[in-house]
Amino acid sequence: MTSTSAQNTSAGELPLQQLDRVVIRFAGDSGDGMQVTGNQFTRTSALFGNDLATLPDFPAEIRAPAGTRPGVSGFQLQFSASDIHTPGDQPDVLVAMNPAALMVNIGSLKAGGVVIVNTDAFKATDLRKAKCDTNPLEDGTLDGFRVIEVDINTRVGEALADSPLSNRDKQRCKNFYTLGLMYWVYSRPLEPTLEWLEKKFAGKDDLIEANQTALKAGYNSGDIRELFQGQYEVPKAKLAPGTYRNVMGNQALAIGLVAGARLAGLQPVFCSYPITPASGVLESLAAYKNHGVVTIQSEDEIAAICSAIGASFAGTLGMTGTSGPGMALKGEAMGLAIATELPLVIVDVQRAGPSTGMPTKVEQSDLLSSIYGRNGDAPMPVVAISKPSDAFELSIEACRIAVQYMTPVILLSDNFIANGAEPWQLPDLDALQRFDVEFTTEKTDDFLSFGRDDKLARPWVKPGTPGMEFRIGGLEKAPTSNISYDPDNHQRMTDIRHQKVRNVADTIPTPTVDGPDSGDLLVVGWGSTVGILTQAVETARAKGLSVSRMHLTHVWPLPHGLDEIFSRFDGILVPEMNVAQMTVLLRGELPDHDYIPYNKVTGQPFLVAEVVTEIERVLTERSKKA
Amino acid sequence: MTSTSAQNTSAGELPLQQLDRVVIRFAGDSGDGMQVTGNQFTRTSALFGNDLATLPDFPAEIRAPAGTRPGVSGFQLQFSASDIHTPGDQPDVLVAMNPAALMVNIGSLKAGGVVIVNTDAFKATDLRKAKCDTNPLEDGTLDGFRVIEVDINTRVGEALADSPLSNRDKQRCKNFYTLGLMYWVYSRPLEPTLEWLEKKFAGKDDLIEANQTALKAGYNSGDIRELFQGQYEVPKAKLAPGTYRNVMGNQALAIGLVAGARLAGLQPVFCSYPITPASGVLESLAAYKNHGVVTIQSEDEIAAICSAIGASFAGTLGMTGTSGPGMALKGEAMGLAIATELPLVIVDVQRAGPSTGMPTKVEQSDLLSSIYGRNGDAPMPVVAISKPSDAFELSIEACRIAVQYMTPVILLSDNFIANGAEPWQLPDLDALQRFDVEFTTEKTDDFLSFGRDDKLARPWVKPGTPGMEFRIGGLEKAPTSNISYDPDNHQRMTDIRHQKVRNVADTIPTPTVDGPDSGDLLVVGWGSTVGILTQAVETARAKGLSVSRMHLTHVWPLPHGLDEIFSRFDGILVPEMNVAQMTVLLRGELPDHDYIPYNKVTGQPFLVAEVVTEIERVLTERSKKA
Amino acid sequence: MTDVERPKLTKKDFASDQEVRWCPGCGDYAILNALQRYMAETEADPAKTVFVSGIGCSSRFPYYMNTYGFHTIHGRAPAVATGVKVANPELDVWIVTGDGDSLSIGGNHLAHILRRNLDVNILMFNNEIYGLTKGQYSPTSPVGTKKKSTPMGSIDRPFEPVQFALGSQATFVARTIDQDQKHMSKTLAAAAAHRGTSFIEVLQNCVIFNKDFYASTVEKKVRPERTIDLSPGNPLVYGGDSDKGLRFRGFEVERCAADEADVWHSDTQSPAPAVLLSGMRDDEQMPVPIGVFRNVEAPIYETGVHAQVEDAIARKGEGDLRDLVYAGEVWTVPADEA
Amino acid sequence: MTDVERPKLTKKDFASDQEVRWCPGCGDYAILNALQRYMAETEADPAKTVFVSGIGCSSRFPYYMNTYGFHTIHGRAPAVATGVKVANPELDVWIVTGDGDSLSIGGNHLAHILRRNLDVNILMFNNEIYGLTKGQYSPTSPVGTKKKSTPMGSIDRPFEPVQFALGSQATFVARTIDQDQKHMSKTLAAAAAHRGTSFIEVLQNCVIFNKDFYASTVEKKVRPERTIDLSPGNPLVYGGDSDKGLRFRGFEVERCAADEADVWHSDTQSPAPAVLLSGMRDDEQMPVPIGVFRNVEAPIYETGVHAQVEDAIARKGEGDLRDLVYAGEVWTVPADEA
Ligand SMILES: Cc1ncc(C[n+]2csc(CCOP(=O)(O)OP(=O)(O)O)c2C)c(N)n1
Ligand SMILES: Cc1ncc(C[n+]2csc(CCOP(=O)(O)OP(=O)(O)O)c2C)c(N)n1
Ligand code: SF4
Ligand code: SF4
Ligand SMILES: [Mg+2]
Ligand SMILES: [Mg+2]
Repeated sequence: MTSTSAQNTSAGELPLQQLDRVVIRFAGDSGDGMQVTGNQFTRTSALFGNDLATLPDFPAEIRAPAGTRPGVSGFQLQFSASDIHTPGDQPDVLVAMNPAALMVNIGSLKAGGVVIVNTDAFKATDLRKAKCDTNPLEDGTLDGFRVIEVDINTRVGEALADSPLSNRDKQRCKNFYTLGLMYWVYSRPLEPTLEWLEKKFAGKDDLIEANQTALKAGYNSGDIRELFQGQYEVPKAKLAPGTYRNVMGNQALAIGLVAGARLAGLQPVFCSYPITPASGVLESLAAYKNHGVVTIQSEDEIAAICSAIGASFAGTLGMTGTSGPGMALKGEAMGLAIATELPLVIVDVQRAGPSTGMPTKVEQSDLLSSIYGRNGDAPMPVVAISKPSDAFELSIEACRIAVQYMTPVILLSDNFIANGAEPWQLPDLDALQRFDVEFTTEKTDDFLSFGRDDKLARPWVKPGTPGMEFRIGGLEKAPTSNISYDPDNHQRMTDIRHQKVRNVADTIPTPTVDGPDSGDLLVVGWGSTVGILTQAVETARAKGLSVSRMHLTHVWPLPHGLDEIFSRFDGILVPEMNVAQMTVLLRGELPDHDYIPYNKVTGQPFLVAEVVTEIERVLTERSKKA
Repeated sequence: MTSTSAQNTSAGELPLQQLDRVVIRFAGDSGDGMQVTGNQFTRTSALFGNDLATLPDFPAEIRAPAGTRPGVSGFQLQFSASDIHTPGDQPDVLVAMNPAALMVNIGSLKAGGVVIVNTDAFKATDLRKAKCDTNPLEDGTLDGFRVIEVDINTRVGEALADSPLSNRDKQRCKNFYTLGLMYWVYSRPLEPTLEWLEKKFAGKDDLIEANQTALKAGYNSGDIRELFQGQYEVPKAKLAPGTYRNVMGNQALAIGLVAGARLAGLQPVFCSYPITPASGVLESLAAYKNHGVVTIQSEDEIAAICSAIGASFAGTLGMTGTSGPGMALKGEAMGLAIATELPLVIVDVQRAGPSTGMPTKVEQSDLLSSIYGRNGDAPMPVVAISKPSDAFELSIEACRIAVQYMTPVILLSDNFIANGAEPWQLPDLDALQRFDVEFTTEKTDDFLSFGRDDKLARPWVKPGTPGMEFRIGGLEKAPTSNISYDPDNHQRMTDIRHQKVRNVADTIPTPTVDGPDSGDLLVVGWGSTVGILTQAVETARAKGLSVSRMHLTHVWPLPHGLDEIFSRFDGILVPEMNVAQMTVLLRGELPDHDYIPYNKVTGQPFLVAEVVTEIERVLTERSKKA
Repeated sequence: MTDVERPKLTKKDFASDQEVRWCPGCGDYAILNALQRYMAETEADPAKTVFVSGIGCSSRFPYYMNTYGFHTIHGRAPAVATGVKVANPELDVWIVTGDGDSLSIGGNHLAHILRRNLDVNILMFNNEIYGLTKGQYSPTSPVGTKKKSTPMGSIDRPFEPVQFALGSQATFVARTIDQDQKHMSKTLAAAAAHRGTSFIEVLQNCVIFNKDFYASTVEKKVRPERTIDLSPGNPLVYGGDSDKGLRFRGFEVERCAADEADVWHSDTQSPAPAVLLSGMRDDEQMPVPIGVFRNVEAPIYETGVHAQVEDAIARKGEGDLRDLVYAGEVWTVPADEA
Repeated sequence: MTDVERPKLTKKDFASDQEVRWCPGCGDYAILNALQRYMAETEADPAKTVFVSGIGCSSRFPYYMNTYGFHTIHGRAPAVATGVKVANPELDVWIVTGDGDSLSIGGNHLAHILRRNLDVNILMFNNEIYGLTKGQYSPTSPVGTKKKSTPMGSIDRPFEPVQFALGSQATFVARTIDQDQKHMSKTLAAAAAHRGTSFIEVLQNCVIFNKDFYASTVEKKVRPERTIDLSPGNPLVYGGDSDKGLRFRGFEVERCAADEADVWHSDTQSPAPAVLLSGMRDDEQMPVPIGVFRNVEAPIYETGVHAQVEDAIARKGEGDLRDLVYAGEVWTVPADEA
């Protein structure tokens, strides 16, 4: 077996071979527990000290019938000894628990890669369910790969011969047998998983017993070991010193919101209506009640944002979270938050659209609707998370902007970030900057409910404060907050609403350029493409191309200084998982540059190789032109 | 008294003086019937043969207390002997029925203009209601104007001495007295209004009698005539030969929708939830039942668009109409119409935002949200009406695009168009192009529910058709219309949805350039600014400036040929009643040009003078640069 | 809806080509089965039948019926169906929805279609959970429901779907059970026979996220003792050997011997009796009512809409576009003037 | 809500500086008047009082009260108020809405706040019309209403607001009349006393677009004969000299002599009696009920929400951010390794 780096080193019969990085994909039926298997391998590798990145690939929301292709669930991870940014383009190893899983995934397996199949799952009926006319184990489908056939059902059956479990339940342990096998191949410790099983099934001793037995059986199945011609080892990665944990995007985002509210000195009130893939944020926060978190599961997305607005009006920090279709519904209420100038955090975990689209697939196509998707001139800041490990920091940032500028803020994430996991270097909590809110409690002579501070933010008065009673609403208002239809006042308020949002740029850093600060091409990305773009640009530079990279976390308003930086490059390549939305945004704001949109809208992330090719294409094309 | 053109000709004591154009503003309390007065003057002038344009200025939706400034209702019209495009910047004559009306409007009266005041309405209590500490008739407020004082209440009382009406009802005739007076001054015929009163109050003879008497009394009040130093005449305008009527935007739009459906051979089903200023469309259509029009007043905007989508699914032409906040609510359902590729017309009568904003004021700020205001990549054509008289044609155009491309279409109007009136040269109905829908009733071998014709439109199958049963929805779909999560399919469908909308450009004309087809500056406008921009650019050219003009009716996709035209001008000035939304759109689509945004967001239309000044400013600035 | 020309269709003819995708054991399968059978038995015309749904596991239903179908957006099925039915009253329109789709995000549209009384049938699959989004509590979940988003139990008092429908002026309200095919067909038949909006709550088992939430009432063994079938015109009796009954005492219901049971009427002027019985759901001492709670006649919305159009045409004559365009005062500018 | 420190406030203290803008003669003035008086009499604390409304003439109400106020967006007041009340249960929250705001676009939020039973008061001004948009029929307008958007008369069957509220599990439901200041204060007092969501329908006169739509019932002269005040614990009597009464016969109501009248109970286990009486509204022979239809106790949403937070803290201890961030398996990469 090979890996991107070890490829060159001729893999011999060595008993223990060192690899720099390995990409494994576990694939099976939704019922086969592949997500658990993948998560356990991830966890163990993280604890062991590898750098890693994962990519769960869920089937559509509703379970398809067992054994069918739409029912296939996959989990890919890359773990390595050096630092990596992506789950890898193509797996080195594919574990296929049934024919459907094999057929759906074999296409992406690297040439010469290893495929481990559960031969017990290739009976005629299984093949029929997977719509295979011939048996892929025999019809040449697997030519060019190293196939390792294991009769997993049988072996699990034997291993659990004297377990009291029903046969059905015994077979449920298949995934741990497989995991054990892979643990041996990659010399991983069993302990973390053995312990996890104890916790997981606490009280159900039979289950603990059976799964642990299966895990060990897989680890110890000597005869199969032969087939692998030895064992492999992926040494610890040289991660920056610090304390780490594994984290998924939705979870880090939820924790960040709690931290953000705390740094503002406010209670977080998160109001949401469940929707894939954003539900995880609500569910995480609902478990944090002892941190003073209030969660409301609303009757719909409109009620959710409206309750969050009410909560902010009352002096707590209102928050709401949803995905595409829910965002479309919140537009009118976003306008109300903008008009009343109340702080609010709106989380949008993007998914493939339009309309219901493909709820479990990734896309970045809510960018322009986040900025323009409301009636009237209704500006609001937009912050974009790029990976699970920066979700914490950027959630805090969204809270900061909301309370310092008295404005709603959209926090963009996506399906890839939400369910992806990676090691998170834990922040020094004492070093976090506080931004405590000071409610206005007294009327100075020049007090106005819609007076302005140097940021152009209005004062925040908390209902319950004696003598400060005032009324607000969605109608245009005078500085007193009373209704006003005065033409000049409307112009003034419109200008203030815009300038206030633009002022946010004064408090955000100019993004750094990765690579030479001038050259032929600057790749500008945002959101979850960061890992792929980093690796792609590194690769391109390694090939001697003059290309640098910049990643945007604040997409509205844009940071200061971009104009100057962009002008140092001949062209700006903008790769996105949508139809050129960032390109439109940049052209509108910074018209004096040559932008080249590069778009992929398949519900799947870019591949590093694709991006490298595009960079080469663009540069050769331009050199021709020149 | 003077007018833009007659200004120069020294107005003498001639008994009958000819004027080219006159701008009058009637202003009074909401209860004073100023809208009726204005409409009657408009009607009479139209029938007489003048060209004209009107601008009603309503107070906020809810009546303010009588006599207060917020309660003031105004109606301005310009009528002329030559063709005009606007209601005029500044009135030559102001009719003020009370102090509030005087104070609110005196500021815009042209220097040396005439103000006619009802002195009976300037008692202490009246002044208090209008928040006047001193009496504007005495405190110099009116210096520099020609004031004509008339004790209207008294005179109406005398004129109606022997009418059986109560005094309260008698005073209700004040506006017709005033109208009569203005009719004499501008030598208008009384008949049209006399007849109108007969119809209006049919059965209520006392009311007919009283109002007619008041009208005549005003016309014949000899002593006042003196004050005017003679009578004026505004000859017939040289309008293009043809048949004309007066029409308001909402009405013309409604008629256009009926025509559009008819030309498609479909029944129109208009589903809407009332909202200012769009309600008029629903109300007009509700009266057209004998034309086969079905209207549904839905429980909200979401239900309205969803019912319209259902109606289109069932094989009729679904339509919906709303204004800003309602548009924000329809976003998710628009996505459904895009994903299911059903024809649908969505009318947006824009009003001042954000949020509830100023419902009775004009703005063009829904442009970008019309194009981008939905989750996912969700493209849809957008057509923009520019004046009452083209609402008919463009409503038909929206219907054509919807059925020919199987797509929802947004039809933008605004408050200024919706309630403004102008002469409409009636179209030759027999010359209207039909675009009959052909429903697919049989399955050819290669039939696919989401197959494509040369426009990329899918076939329209009508439920009820035997053997053609199929299922659609908002999830991504294969060409068969079955659910598909296949990555390549999603890319293909995304590309098709975009290309289909872009294809619309193949069937729309490239807008003509008004003025030289190259030069220093091209003024590009869209929507209800057309009249002001036309006159402003004419004026600027008259001053010898190198400026031309183009007006867009199809704002998405943009027509072919713009790039080439724009490249013939050094700069493109884009005046809009929003914050540079069209500028952003143009930069995104046609990046290679130098756009100068010019924006006004006061809830009031541009003034011709303002635009001329801006054109001059831009040109001098650039000549300096050069 | 039947059409003599057509060959008699079988249950299979109502199954679409799309693979059915619900979790093994999901109650939705039984409902799909019952409906396909019902359509065949009643010789429904697939071409004239339209299923409209929102979003949810239950709302995938239309994809599996070989009729016209529209899987719309979350909560909006009644609004879409309103457009379909008004556009073409000939169509036999069925709405399929879930407890979240119809009572959480879609509550208002449900209420409004019920008051308008369009002639459509609504099947609300109530599994007291959000199935598709993987198991959060719904507006029909009992207080204290511990799920992902409510680790300490839900606080909101649930809706009683029957009472919600009655409060929205529903003209037909019934309840049935996914597992009871006979009772379901009977209920479907009653709903189809009713002219106006028919609302049917189907108790449905989500084996993954809310397994057997109602087992204690509808499990075959306990069903006779724990449920009572409201059968209009018949006495309110239940129990394994129909030995138990219910009778009204003022505004309360009490158990009694079968022979003392009151006769059930679903067409009383006031919905009060239906409200009273539907209240028994939470009372362990009392059987859970299934069957027909209410069945009354009222004018139908789409009929009224088209009657007005015809009436207008009858009175003003078929409108010609010219009448609209060349209306009011028109004047002519002769060519020579120009 | 009262606070000994504060000087006694007068009705005028509850009037804001914003000029009141309703048409002369609008019923809204009377309601504003009654509320300002009520606030003064009960020594309400303006600082702790919040009025939340949607959009409509009625919804301008908060601007005229010198308390905290939020004029939100159309139909969403209950959702915004939910956030306000949950964020700070100390606040005395009043929702002001109209028949269109609460039963057309806002029906779902109304239904959900009622089932959740937050401790807030809802005043629904029912003028059976959309006033602000200049007179289209509303979901409470009777069938056949001829207005701008329905020149041939409306077709939809209206909601009965009381039944809608009861169908949404409301714990307090009452009706009063803009013109009857005494009855209104009495009703406001009962609503304020009730713990949980109180829903009050106020019959309100829109003099411009729906003038005197209910004159035949509430005009001073006819009111005694045409209305009956549901006063819990008292017999159902009405009439100029309280000579008429109502009594229940099974699930019907009949008129009777005052001394034969049944006693009204608003706290019965089932809302059936309230449903029955609210049905009399459309019956010329019967008086229109005003007063308290239902008044029962139930757990309060915001109380439950905060109880869970406190409970969690009590059990797990006040959460520290560190517990969240440094949770699960953490590992350390020592500096020397780098
Ligand atoms: C606008 C919108 N909000 C939220 C969702 C996510 N969502 C899909 S189905 C569903 C609830 C489904 O519950 P129910 O209607 O009871 O159907 P079930 O799956 O239980 O059959 C939710 C919240 C969505 N698809 N669209
Ligand atoms: C989203 C939205 N849709 C529609 C409107 C227009 N609108 C404002 S108030 C209203 C109805 C008001 O009726 P009601 O609630 O009965 O209040 P009333 O004016 O009668 O007191 C409507 C349709 C709006 N402002 N916002
Ligand atoms: S999740 Fe529940 S409702 Fe959904 S398909 Fe599975 S079992 Fe059925
Ligand atoms: S329109 Fe009607 S409801 Fe609105 S303020 Fe005027 S009278 Fe009152
Ligand atoms: Mg459900
Ligand atoms: Mg109303």
